Amino acid sequence: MADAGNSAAIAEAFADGPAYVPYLAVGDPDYESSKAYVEALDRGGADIIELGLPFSEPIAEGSTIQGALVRALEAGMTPDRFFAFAEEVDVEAPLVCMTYYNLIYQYGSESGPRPFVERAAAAGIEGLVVPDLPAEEADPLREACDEFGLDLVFIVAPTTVGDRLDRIMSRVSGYVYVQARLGTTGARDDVSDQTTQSLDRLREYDVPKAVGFGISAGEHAERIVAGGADGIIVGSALVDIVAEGVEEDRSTAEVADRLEALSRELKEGAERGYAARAEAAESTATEPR
Amino acid sequence: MADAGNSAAIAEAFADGPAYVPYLAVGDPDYESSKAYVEALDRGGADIIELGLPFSEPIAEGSTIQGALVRALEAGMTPDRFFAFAEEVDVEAPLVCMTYYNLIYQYGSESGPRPFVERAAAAGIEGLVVPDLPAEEADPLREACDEFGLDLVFIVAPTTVGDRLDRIMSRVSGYVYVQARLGTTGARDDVSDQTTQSLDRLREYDVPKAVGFGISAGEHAERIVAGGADGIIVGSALVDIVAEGVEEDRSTAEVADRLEALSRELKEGAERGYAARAEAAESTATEPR
Amino acid sequence: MSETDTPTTDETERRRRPGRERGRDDGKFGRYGGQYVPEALMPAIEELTDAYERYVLGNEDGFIEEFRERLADFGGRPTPLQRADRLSERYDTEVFLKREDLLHGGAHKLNNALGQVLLAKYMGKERIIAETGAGQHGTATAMAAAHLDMPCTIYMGERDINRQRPNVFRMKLNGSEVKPVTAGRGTLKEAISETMRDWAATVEDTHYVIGSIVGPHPFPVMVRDFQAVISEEARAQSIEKAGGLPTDVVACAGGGSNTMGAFADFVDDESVALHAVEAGGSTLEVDEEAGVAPNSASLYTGDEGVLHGARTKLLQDSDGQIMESHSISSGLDYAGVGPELAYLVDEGRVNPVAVDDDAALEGFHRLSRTEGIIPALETAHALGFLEEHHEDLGERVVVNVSGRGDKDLDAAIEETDKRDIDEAPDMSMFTGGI
Amino acid sequence: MSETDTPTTDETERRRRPGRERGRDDGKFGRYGGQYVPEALMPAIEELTDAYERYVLGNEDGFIEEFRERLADFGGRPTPLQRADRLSERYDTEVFLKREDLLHGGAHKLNNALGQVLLAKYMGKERIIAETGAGQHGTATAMAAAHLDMPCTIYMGERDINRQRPNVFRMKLNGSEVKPVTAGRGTLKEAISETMRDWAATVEDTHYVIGSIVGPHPFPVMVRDFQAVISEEARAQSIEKAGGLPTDVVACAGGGSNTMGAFADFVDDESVALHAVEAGGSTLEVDEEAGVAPNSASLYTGDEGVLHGARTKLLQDSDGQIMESHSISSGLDYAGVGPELAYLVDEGRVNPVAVDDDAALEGFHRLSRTEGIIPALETAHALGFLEEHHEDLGERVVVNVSGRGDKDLDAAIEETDKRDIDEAPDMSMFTGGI
Ligand SMILES: Cc1ncc(COP(=O)(O)O)c(C=O)c1O
Ligand SMILES: Cc1ncc(COP(=O)(O)O)c(C=O)c1O
Repeated sequence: MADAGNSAAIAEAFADGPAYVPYLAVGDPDYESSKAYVEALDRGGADIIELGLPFSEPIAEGSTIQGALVRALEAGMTPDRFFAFAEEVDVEAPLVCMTYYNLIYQYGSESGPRPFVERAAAAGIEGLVVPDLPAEEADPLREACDEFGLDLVFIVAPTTVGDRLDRIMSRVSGYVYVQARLGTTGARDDVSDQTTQSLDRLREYDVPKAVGFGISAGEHAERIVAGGADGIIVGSALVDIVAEGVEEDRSTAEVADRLEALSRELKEGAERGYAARAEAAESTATEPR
Repeated sequence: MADAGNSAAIAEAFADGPAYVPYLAVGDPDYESSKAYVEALDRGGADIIELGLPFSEPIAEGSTIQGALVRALEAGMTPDRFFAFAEEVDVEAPLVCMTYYNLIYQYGSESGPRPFVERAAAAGIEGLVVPDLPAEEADPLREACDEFGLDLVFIVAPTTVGDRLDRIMSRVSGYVYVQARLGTTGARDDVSDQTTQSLDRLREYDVPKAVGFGISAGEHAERIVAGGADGIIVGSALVDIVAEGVEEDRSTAEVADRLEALSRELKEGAERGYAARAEAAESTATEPR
Repeated sequence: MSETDTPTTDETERRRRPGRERGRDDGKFGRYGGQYVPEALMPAIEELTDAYERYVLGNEDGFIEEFRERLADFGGRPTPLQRADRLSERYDTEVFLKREDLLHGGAHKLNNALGQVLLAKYMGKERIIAETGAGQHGTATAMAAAHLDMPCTIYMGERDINRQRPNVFRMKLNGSEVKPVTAGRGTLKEAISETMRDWAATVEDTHYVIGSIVGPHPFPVMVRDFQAVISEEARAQSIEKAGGLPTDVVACAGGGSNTMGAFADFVDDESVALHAVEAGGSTLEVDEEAGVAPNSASLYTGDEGVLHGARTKLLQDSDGQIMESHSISSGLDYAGVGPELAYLVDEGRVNPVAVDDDAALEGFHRLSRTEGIIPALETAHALGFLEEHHEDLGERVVVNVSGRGDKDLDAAIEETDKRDIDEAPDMSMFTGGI
Repeated sequence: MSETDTPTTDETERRRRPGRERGRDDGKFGRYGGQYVPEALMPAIEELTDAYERYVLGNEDGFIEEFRERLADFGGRPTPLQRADRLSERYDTEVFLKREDLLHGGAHKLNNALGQVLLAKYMGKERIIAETGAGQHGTATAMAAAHLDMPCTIYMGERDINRQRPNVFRMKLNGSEVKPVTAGRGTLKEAISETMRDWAATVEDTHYVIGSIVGPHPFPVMVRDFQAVISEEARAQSIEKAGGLPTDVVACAGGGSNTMGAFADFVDDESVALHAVEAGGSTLEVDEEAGVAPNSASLYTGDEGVLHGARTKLLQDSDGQIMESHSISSGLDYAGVGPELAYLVDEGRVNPVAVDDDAALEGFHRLSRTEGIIPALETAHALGFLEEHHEDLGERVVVNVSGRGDKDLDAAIEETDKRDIDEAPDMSMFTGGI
């Protein structure tokens, strides 16, 4: 699996055991706190960290993440400050930038995605997720990523099948972001059947599968990984902690602690799920029928 | 001239000298004051008194008289109270009822104008003026008037010429109401050329010509009678005094005095005009050239 | 265009049938009609009668062609005859809507206003006056006057002005002067008197555009003839679309102009039942003492009398004083009705019906919700009739949608708030008005 | 009917000319267009593309006939092409008005809403959603949904809801649910995101009716094809009425649906100049710092970028963040524009122009006063262009009157109050609103 991508660090993250992939919007609610929060994720066991670069029209996000992006924008987040953040933040996990295509396209003086990717690479970003960029329009970005050694992650939905799935999977690298259910991001309490079906559908593709959308607790993480996921992506549940911190006027340290704690719970859940899966696989292997 | 009509008293009013024909709305602002006011007109020299029986939609009236009719209606005036008023009021001048056709048409149980005219005659009314009844529609009322000995007065406008004039003049009795100008009732300050032309046009018809609409002072009256009118009809200028009395909260006696005074002025003006005309006629007669 | 063009010869013939000729010669509809106006207005009325005969009946100088062309291009005619799918299903009969709500200005009123302002131009008049109550006729007249470049003054009661500010603004935007009438209660009645007063003083250069088939001859026939385009189109459309004449035509009636407009071309088709739906208000009982009829059902409950220049059916007390009428819809709130309708009701040709405020409001919500057309509250009475009487109707019913309801949103909120109406939306955010 | 019926063969042929085919196959207009949407929406968009090709292009199951019939009967098509006598005189050129203001609902928006709701029905969808800013697209969609008996939810920013209560009430009367969007500033942008969010979760049974020629393929071509009826009629009417093609076609442009609707059938007529008039707002200068463009002239001043699913011209800062746009008319107040217009501007086929708030407001008053038509403030920009550029135009100019101004009375009062406008009426009684 690991050699499917450009980024060794990302491949590494999936190499032994499930990857816990948390997401936060950079600059939410301000630059410094945001740094503390991202570092807390790292301490909490993140294998990869997705950093949201806020765009003014985040059509793919649920209201939780939309709120985070608005806060970050209002606090002055820009692509350049984002890159500075990536350079400054003190974490071990590889960083993936999640943003919308217009910001990538407009960056720098030259038109097209290349300047953005070049700068991202320089800032130590290992991969990109662009929720409004379809595979059909992705070739220029794909090329730039290959040139600068970044992975390009795509999202597949429960409804992504047949040709579309092939088209996406032929362009993906690093990992595929498996959308757990229809709808946009937002923390929910159950685990969807759609997830299982998606994972089944993706079995034949040789790239790590990270499931996201709606994961909010260790137990969910466990079930999803037990169901076959190579990693879990968690956004809204973490952003909720930041939002609550703003509302309740909590200290940065307290919010960071909570983020770290939830991260630990999720990571442990994922590991439990992984262990369960391994066990099940072993028992099937030893007791064939 | 005098034998053109049904009512001897009306004929009499024009018999020697110009007729001063004042108008008030009956019941304005209340039954008792109204009686005092009408009696004041009589004392002031009225030769005929036009009593307005208020109708809810007085389309031919200016805003002054419209106001009077609204006050009278609000104080409870009805056709039956109107007739009672005519019976009770203590005046020498003959009474003419001015009202709209719907009230005449609806009166009594039998449909048509006859019951109204019968009742009017019983109350001592000598004539009727119905501003919204055209000559073409007047035959039933004309018949009833003839049956009960009332005159039926018609209004001719400055624009009434040719066939229309003939049609009206063939139905008129008592006197013809010469509208001094276009527009509806309301006191004005000048004397219109249209008046002179109307009087010229009417010269050939053998019925007294009373000019109304806008006469407000003795001097006007004088000029109009000098110009050939057999009488003057004054409404708004008198109603203004009543309205002012209401506004200024004057006593009934004071308002009555003012009505009497203006009446006297108008009557004297008319007489001066008559004298001037007689003089002019004499001088033309004695100095033919 | 095809609807009005195709049956041209037919139409010319139809325009000579008794129903279309009625009243044209002498302004009489049996005992009703006439010219009960002050003598000062007679010359104007005679001049207008003459002009009506020459231009409207005689098509002198191509008046009719110009009128039709302007109605098409400026007004948006023909208006569709639309099958109402869900009402048809609900009542198990074919229901068609004649869409006068799509006419420029949002109601049938423009048919008449444009005709009269154009006629005034042919007559060489230089100024237009009109009265208005709720403002529908005033806005239609102001539009027509702007279109034809005629100065225009609209009289409107002061109280109505305060209740209908958007319409006042629309008239002013179109360049009309809106003169407040402060006399009396400051409503339609007083505005009519004031307009007559203006006309009496200015007849020579001014035309008074009356807003319905009321008033002295030639207004009732002339307004009917201008509005008859509704039934001319509807008749041809019904034949073309539905394969035959309607069994029933339903229209609301205030003064009755959309009513006679929708009926005119069917009057001689004896198989077609004609239903004039009046405002039943809150009740048909009257309060003689206060001179108030809490309805405006003059055809259904009124007596013969003379009002605003014509003999017709009226709401009046036993003395003959005109009663104050009432309706949820200001356009139906009038104590009289066109003399032609009074006649046709006496003859048994037109079926007069009263629909009360509640049923009208339900009709308003029903059409809005099920057909995507928000009707005027006036029109809503015709829809209330459909709900109450559909079992008595034939298999092909045409309802005249005389106007759109945008003007009535405030009234609808206020009135819906007082009632419990199934088909109304959740009104909570609108309590207290828009 | 005759206008659309007569040139049928021509029309079929014209619908195959390059200008009409553009974008149909792959959703690309040169570098513009595309499908920049979250993967979850892709199946819906592919399903819609397929349905568009089958029903709209292929006329499967007689979709086109039903669409045209409903547009005629329910919508009131054809709308007239009216000669504007006084504007023609003023500018010494023939000015014709394409009267989309007469369409049911009062704007061109219904052409598209009815087409899409009908298509959703053909696709077997059971639910309609739409976003709305000022409420024009929302009311059109609510009407179409009621007419076709489809449950409908409209997303609207909370702030817009409070500014546009009459439109909210109209949608509710038509049975639609209006869902307030509280995120962000509570305006159109947030409503679009929220509607996309709903769609992403409900694609299987729900169709999202986009309100202009924006968004991912197939929306830009599909909305254009539904709106193209404007130019199909106008072209035939101009030939019939004025004896030839227009020299110029003028339309305002927000997203650009009335614009492409008015242009579509003329794009291949090289002699016809096409003018897209954008809102110049208070100035064309932008405030980079605040991320605010006090205009919405994305064609005239914008740069290429990706917004709401398509690559097009945008108002954005140097980072690529979308700017807040501004205009006196809420319907033009959008930072993007249809990709097809962006392409046609780059090709030099369409002339982009900006008209500022002042000139638009003057245009609003001018048309109201001189022609008796109160235009939407959006349309008023096209009229402002006429005043400023009439000397550069040919002898036969068609202006698309995209909507009526009844919805804008409050805004007109507020904005007129701040200025000194010759053609405005005395506003004293309206200060402070209606
Ligand atoms: C929409 C509408 N329908 C009906 C009427 C009633 O008038 P008429 O009975 O003359 O058609 C009005 C009057 O304003 C109206 O606006
Ligand atoms: C009357 C009118 N014209 C124009 C527009 C602008 O939209 P578009 O550019 O898509 O035609 C709107 C939008 O609401 C509108 O209501």
